Amino acid sequence: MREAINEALHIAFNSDENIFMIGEDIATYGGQLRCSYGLVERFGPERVRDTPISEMAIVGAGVGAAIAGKRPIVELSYIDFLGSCFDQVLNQAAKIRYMYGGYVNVPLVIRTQCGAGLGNAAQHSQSLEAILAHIPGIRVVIPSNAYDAKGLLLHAIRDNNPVVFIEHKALYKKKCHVPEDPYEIDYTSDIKRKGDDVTIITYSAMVDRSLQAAEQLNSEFGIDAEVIDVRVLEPLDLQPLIGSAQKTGRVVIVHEACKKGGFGGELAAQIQEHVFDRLKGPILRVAAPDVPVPFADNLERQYVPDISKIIEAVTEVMNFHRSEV
Amino acid sequence: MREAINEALHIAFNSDENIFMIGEDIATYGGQLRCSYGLVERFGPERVRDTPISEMAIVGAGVGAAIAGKRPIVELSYIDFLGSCFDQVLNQAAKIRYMYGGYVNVPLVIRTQCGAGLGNAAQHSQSLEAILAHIPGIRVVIPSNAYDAKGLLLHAIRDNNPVVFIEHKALYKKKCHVPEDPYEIDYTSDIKRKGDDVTIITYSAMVDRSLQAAEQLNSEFGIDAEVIDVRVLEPLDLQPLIGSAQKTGRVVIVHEACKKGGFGGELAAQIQEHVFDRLKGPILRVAAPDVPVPFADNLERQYVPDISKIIEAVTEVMNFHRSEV
Amino acid sequence: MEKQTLIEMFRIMVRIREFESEAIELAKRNETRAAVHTYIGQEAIAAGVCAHMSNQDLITSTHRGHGHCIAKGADLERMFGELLGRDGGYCKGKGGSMHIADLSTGNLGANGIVGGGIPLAVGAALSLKISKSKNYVVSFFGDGATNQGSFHESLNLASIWALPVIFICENNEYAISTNVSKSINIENISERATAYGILGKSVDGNNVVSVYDDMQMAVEHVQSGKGPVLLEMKTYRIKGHYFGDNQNYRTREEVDLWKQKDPINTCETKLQNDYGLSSEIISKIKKEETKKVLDASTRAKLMSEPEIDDLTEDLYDLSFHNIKWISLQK
Amino acid sequence: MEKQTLIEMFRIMVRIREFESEAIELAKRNETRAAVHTYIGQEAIAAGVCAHMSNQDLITSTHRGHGHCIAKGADLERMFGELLGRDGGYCKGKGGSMHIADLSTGNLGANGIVGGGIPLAVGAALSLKISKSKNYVVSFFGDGATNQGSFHESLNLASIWALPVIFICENNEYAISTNVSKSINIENISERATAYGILGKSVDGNNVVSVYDDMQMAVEHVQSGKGPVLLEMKTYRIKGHYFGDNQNYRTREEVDLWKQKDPINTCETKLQNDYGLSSEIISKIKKEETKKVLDASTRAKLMSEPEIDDLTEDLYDLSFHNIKWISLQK
Ligand SMILES: Cc1ncc(C[n+]2csc(CCOP(=O)(O)OP(=O)(O)O)c2C)c(N)n1
Ligand SMILES: Cc1ncc(C[n+]2csc(CCOP(=O)(O)OP(=O)(O)O)c2C)c(N)n1
Ligand SMILES: [Mg+2]
Ligand SMILES: [Mg+2]
Repeated sequence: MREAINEALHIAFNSDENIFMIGEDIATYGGQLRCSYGLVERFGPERVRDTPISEMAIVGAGVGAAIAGKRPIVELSYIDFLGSCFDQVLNQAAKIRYMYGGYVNVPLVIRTQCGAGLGNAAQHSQSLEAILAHIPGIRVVIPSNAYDAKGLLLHAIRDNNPVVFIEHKALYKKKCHVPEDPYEIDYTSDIKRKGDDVTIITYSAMVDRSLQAAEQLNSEFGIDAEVIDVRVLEPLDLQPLIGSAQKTGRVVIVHEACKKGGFGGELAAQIQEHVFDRLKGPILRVAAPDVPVPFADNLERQYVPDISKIIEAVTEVMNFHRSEV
Repeated sequence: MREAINEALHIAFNSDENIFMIGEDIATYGGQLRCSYGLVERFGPERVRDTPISEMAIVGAGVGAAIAGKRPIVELSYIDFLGSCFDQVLNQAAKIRYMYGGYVNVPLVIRTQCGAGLGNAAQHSQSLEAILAHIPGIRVVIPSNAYDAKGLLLHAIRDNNPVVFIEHKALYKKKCHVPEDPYEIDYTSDIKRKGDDVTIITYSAMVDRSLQAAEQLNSEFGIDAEVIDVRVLEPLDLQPLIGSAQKTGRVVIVHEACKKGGFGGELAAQIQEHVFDRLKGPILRVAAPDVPVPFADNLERQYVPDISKIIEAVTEVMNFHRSEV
Repeated sequence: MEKQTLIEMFRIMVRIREFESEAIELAKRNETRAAVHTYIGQEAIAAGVCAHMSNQDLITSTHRGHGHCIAKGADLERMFGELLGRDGGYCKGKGGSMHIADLSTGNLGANGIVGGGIPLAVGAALSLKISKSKNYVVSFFGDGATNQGSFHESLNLASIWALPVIFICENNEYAISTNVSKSINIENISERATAYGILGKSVDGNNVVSVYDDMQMAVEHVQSGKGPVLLEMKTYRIKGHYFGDNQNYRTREEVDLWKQKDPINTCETKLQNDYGLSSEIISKIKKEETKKVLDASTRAKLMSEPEIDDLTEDLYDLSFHNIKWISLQK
Repeated sequence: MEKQTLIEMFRIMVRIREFESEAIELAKRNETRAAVHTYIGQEAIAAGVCAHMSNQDLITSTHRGHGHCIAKGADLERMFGELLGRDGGYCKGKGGSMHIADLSTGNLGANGIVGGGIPLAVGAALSLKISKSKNYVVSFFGDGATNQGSFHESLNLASIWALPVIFICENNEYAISTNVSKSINIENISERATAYGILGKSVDGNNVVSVYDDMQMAVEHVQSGKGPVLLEMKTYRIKGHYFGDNQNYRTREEVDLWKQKDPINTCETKLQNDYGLSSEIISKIKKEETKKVLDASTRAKLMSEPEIDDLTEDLYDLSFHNIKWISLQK
């Protein structure tokens, strides 16, 4: 996925002079995320700027430049550092357009990295997308593979609204075919696997695990799961989710963020609002437990939802039988 | 509610010398929230400290003092200013105990003010409890009246974990009988009105509105609603909610925060997980629309959920009939 | 100082004072629900600073922002409309007193978050620098805001990139109830410039001529590429923090002392003594401005409330910017 | 400088160096998954600062925290245990390299958030002040951290309350790949003290004697109630930001130049030349420390992994503090 993001950035810089990027160690070093290599060499230090460790000013400068007519890209090296710039996201970027009556746009993209699995411990491993999705005014894009990442990032850069683009650290090394030419992907949910028995709704690094679980469910239990990658939490493309839930009557939601207050709750609530009638069992959620991300290898492996937990939830909902009331 | 909180603070200061308070304008001025009057006169400027406008340092100083053995109370004048101190909440207060293997406690109370309705506009009117409830390691207490506020605040001050105590600005002037003597209220949900037909789950300023809606539902439609005040989002006392949902089979969740990603989603998801079988219709949510809080009087009145919207949702779920699948 | 320039600044100062007085009236009569943070006593600063600025020069402002807004040339009727929450207000009633922006005059917006606008100014200045523009940005904020982390990070960032931004700290002695001496341990806030290796200077903010002159120096400094400037304007908040403040934290004597240094009176005296402006002309200006303000207020009251359906409008721009993606040449 | 004090500091420096070298070995052999940010080259600072401190004097530390931890007297085995993610580690394996705390030695904890620990130090100092204790707090952080808002807010708060806290900025020239000259526009970071009206001083951080002496001055300053001190320790990060860093942002020559100022060698020379310490004793100390470190590492490897069920433990303390509420007398 890293190369796909890098390609998108190169295309963007090459296509519009108003696009520039700021962030910590993004120039010569190529970024802590290693996604911005080659940019400073090609487009120069005016448009690719290393910053001090000043997240509030960095994100704020992005917002300010966006208001003033540029199309900045800000790299926030870990989503955990939202803590250090939250005012600029919550009270500035998200609210400016509405608060000023629709007269001021904020075409800003904040690229950042989420997720556990690499031993980075509690302060460098979080999945905070639910917090962002609760803030009206922020687009939240969270791709699950290289192909989607490139198309969604180019789309996000053309968006006239602030976008937080969340890259899962475990996906950077994952590859798939990515066309060299520019292309865009709309803010849509994507059915990654068709199936009739149960709907698995997921995003980010959990898409792969869900697909693997689906294969295993099929081969071992004969259960045919549909896997939908939400891809974008705001705006949420609900129709494919509802359509699928209507068809299967059984829904499992999978995300890596801890369960309580996670985006899975929102998805579950919306789906049962829409298709209550068709549900054959409760909507189940597979998510991390409600604790910070632990460091130790075995604890962290237990922390991140794995295939077996997905399979367990699917079989549970498949085996659910309405008791007579 | 203001007097009740002030009383709790006086009792706390009077009972334990390790308790002290810092915040903006809390001493002579009595606080932007007007809850800390009389404290500095009685307990002196060493324990009641005005601070500069430095939310990160204020909350951080609270965390540091708590680690070092004190029991600080920090006043954050608006919950919206979480933006300016979020790292200390998200990455420090919440994670310290777990991250350090359970060896370090953070007995800190952050008192803050939430809510719309008084024309304070987008940056001074938010309801951000869902964000806090998604962060493992933080207690979230959100009382709906003066009596509960006093008892819950004293309980929170004895908690050895960080607590965010959220006071709705529209409740400060509301009065009810509050005993003068100290008392505590555990972290429990509270059934504020018994009823058999439908369960309304709510908290904070929406409790009163829900109770009014319940009366009207009773008198106008003969619908007997049970109203449960969650009071504490973490730890969540789920049993009364489930018990009631089991009994009525119909659930409406009401909160002032905007709907998408709000805590209502979590409540809905948990309840349907537990009592799917007994539900006679979808769980509905009444919440603010997914926009920032507007300034204009008529827009803000439309923004905050009112009795009519609660009644509408209740009648909708009462009229729901399962169609044959 | 050209006479005409001084008269023009005087006029702006009077306009601001009149606007704020009317805003207080509206608050008294419960016609605006907005907390009104008035600029009374600080008018020389906005007037003297903005006198140098074109509509292409940008500002960021604060919760106490009416003065900046007016000095940048805002339409008074639309301002009152916003205070009243009307659809013809600057933000269609969505923002209120603390949230007025006006891109047409280069006003990037007031801000309810103390220190919240400072990083925005840095970003705007960065955008100007990348565009090789000669324009510059002014960020207004209070003494209290200089204790925010955003102040520190912003000044540092502006310094290392040598951005064309002038930081104007209006030290009015108070942050709500807290005297600056209780929140800052140095004599002059301008000394904070030292921490960033930029130019800092303290100025008598109640004297519009000093403000104007030092601003001129600052403009030349930033335009010559020497990086940002921090100007501390020493002034005083004559009224309470907002209309309704009980002000139990200061004495009437203290306020009265400062009233003697009223920036409008000071300017008026100067115009009469040094420039021979007649009291007739002065009172004519005052009357004109009073009328302008009251007319605007009256007209604003005739504006309608926003449509209820407008509640969910204006959050997102649903159009996408038109960029033709160009393939990379290998 | 007493000979014994210097020898003891030398010993601590060697211990830190050996610990870090072994940590790199563990990383090389993939035995720890933690990003190892080594303290190599900066040992004189932790050693010289902590030589003054008792277990009741407190520190806050950083992502590059092993040195502080050791200088405060931590148990090496439990440290290695934590790096390896074992149940006998300082955090039972939950924290890893960046998150070691040890209240028994006064170490309030390392921190993965740059600048995150500085406000905690201020709070701890406030708590000491309220308790009328003579103890004080040291906050360690890097050059890069001084560009964080938390640095600014914390120093200001400590200043106005005259808190007993010593801010130790370890200026090792880099924040990851970014040279300090690209992120800060002044010669000496200690000049930032000016902004808060507190004492600031720059010190040769590679010379443990200077560190020790200036720390002594700072301790006397804070203990006499004169408020906080900012000490900038000039040093150099000899290794990459973390083990695995390609270091494409600096030259080998630059690194070699600094290697000549190695704090351990410098101290060793001083011990030999000025204090007549024999090379036998020196190599004995080195051998002892190497052994201590390697033994600790070996023993740590024998610790077990945490129990899986421990995953959800330790988040909350389920007990409530015992306070008897007293009614208010009217
Ligand atoms: C981040 C933040 N903290 C606190 C407040 C509450 N508040 C509003 S105005 C104000 C005082 C600001 O003082 P100063 O910066 O000196 O500006 P002045 O009001 O004097 O113009 C405070 C504390 C806020 N709006 N934002
Ligand atoms: C708030 C925050 N921003 C960014 C980072 C990523 N990061 C980790 S260490 C580091 C460099 C820190 O530099 P400095 O403070 O000089 O300490 P040093 O590494 O040199 O010891 C950065 C940017 C972080 N951990 N926290
Ligand atoms: Mg002020
Ligand atoms: Mg450094």
